[in-house]
Amino acid sequence: RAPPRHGLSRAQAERYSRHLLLPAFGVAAQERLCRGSVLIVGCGGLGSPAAMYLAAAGVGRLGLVDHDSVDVSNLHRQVMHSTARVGMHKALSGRLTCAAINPTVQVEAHVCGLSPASALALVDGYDVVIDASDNPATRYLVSDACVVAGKPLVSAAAVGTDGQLTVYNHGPDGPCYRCLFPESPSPENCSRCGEAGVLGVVPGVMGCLQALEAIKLLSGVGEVASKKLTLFDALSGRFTTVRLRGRSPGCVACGASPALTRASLPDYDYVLFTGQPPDDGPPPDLQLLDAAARL
Amino acid sequence: RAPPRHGLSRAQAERYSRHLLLPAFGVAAQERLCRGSVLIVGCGGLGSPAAMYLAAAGVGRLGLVDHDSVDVSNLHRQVMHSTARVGMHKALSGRLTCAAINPTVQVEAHVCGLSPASALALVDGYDVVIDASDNPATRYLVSDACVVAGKPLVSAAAVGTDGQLTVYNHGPDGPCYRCLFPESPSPENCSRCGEAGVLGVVPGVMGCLQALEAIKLLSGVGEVASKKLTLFDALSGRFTTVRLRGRSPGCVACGASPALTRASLPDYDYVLFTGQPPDDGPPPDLQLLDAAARL
Amino acid sequence: MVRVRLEFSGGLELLFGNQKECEVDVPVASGQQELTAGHLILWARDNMLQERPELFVKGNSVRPGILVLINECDWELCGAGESTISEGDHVVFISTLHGG
Amino acid sequence: MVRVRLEFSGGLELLFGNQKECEVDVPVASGQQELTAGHLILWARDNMLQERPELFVKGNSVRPGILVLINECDWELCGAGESTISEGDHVVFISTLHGG
Ligand SMILES: [Zn+2]
Ligand SMILES: [Zn+2]
Repeated sequence: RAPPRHGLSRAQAERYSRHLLLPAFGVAAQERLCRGSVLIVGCGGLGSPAAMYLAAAGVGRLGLVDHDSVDVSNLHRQVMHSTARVGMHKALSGRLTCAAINPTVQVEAHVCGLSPASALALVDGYDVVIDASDNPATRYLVSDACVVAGKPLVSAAAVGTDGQLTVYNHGPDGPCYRCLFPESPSPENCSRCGEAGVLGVVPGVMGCLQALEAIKLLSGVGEVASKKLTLFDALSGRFTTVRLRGRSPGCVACGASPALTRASLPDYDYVLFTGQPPDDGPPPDLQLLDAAARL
Repeated sequence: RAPPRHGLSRAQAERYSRHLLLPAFGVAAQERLCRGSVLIVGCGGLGSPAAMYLAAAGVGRLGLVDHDSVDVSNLHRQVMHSTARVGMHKALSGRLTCAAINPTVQVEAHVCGLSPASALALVDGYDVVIDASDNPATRYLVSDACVVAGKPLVSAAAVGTDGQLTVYNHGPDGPCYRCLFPESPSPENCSRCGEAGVLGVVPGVMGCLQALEAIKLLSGVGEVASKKLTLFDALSGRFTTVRLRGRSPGCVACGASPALTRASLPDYDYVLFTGQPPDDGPPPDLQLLDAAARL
Repeated sequence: MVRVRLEFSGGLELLFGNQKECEVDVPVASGQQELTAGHLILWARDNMLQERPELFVKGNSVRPGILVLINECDWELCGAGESTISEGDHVVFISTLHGG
Repeated sequence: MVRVRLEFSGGLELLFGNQKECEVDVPVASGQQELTAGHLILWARDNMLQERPELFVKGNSVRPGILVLINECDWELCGAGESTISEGDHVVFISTLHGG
């Protein structure tokens, strides 16, 4: 047999054979995946499927960011963790799961979370960023860092029975998070899982869709969801896609004369800006017994 | 503290707290999940996320059906298996993963697959059935068994970059698989992953949506996708929902005078009817090297 | 009167009696020829909102974090508060989500 | 002539030159007042299909395993092959998938 005319090893050709057979994908797209890297900010409900499917798909290098450890109340939706790993750091648990699925992929655990001081160095090191975080302070920080570093950002969120997905900072006029939300919502306007609850499989769907967008960005195959917001209403099973504004010339992050720069970002006070700490809301025990009694 | 006024243990209330907080869900729905059971036919690309999310959500009893063992070419999409489990039976590997996520759920592995002789006994033992199989013979068999046993069937498929989802045999006039497809497609009309390839995250999305429909059926919350077909085009990121016909009075399975009954089903020849064995098409090696060279 | 199909999502429906969708007839503001999105917001606040108006409106527009979609389009693409709302239009108010 | 938006999916697009969507002008069959879905199928076979017609048509209808959707609706709900196709209608031919 003649040696293969491509950069995949025989083991890779076997592992990714179902991608190679795809007329729309093929060897060239798989090679781009294998050479690519993705930073996943948040190893929770969204980050679990996103990381697992990107590891399985053969993305060359994955970075998993979280500062938290596995809690039993995470396990109804965060399927890359297990009951035996309660108390383990989420980024480390995620690394174990991804490496078990695909040991040929390099998985880096970043256990200190994302801070204004560390964000740029982290984001600089990857081709694509996935926002799988759970609070507004982190969402503004990830977006700003992606704008400064020039990386596309696959953003999703899931609360209750609703999901949302879009790609920021992509293409000549794709908006960033601040173009859409120049002013931070007040804390009372923020729906978070720790307060409002979440149907576990909803972040499952949205995290898979994030993995898909990252695969499109790395492989160059398919239409990237830039300037489009996909809404998912799990109770009705309905997906809606709406058209979003383009980049805003006055945006403080991605506009013509940005206030947020490589120099200023590390000192930006995201807690002050959002009025909320970078976590998932009040501890659940406050409301849990009440809720459990509501039969 | 007063004892809780519900049937969940303190450990369950903690594990499922984010479901209990959900106004649309709450304790009663969670109790129904915990008392319910789901049979998942196929532990591959669809069955992986379906099983993991249903285990995580606390479905009381899960049955995992497969006759096959883990192959390295499965791992790009079948995320409940791992590289170390290549060669292990898929239903057993799936049971390990589901039990690790949620040891309070009972997981039963059925390692002989689904045959006409065994299908009814299996389907009788569960409340909801998920078709996560990969071939027409099994799809007709699962549907017929669900009609005879009176169980709703959450059906999905994924090939290439396309996905499809619907719920069969539900409600007063929901159609069965044969109502839609009374005549079997010829083998040349069947798109299967082993031949056409599949982008790994596409069954990820569809399997999550199957878990969601099973959760709706068990919990009584939300609108079940009966008489509706959801189409997913991964390359454009577009979901479309179309309206399907109701039950057909002349259907040989669910019609007014069915030919398929509890007595006749075990002897029905599904291989003859579909012209294809219950597997996923020709061995990939025939085409793989060609495909891999197509750069 | 302009008949509008309204939808609330992302948690906003909780402020509107847990109603996700409805059809309403909205009067044109006095002295105006057409219904604007800005007027629709104030009308919904005064006639439909069941609790905590401060979570829906700020000044004459929606609160930060709320997107307004007119016929599946970001209202910034058609004039924001000045957008004309016509008979049969579909207007969605959606709260951005932060959880994961 | 009736202008129809055609779509092929589930692998059927491979028979039509890997084209997923197109707009076509379809003549009404001679002696007929209106375009029917059945006639549209034969017209697509004769004018658009690039290979293996036996995978698209059987007799005067589509092959088993292919669903026909007219304006997001199963054609069985509006008359199957006898359904009238009007100017601007959206017709989808979709092959059912079996993989997982
Ligand atoms: Zn911007
Ligand atoms: Zn039937």
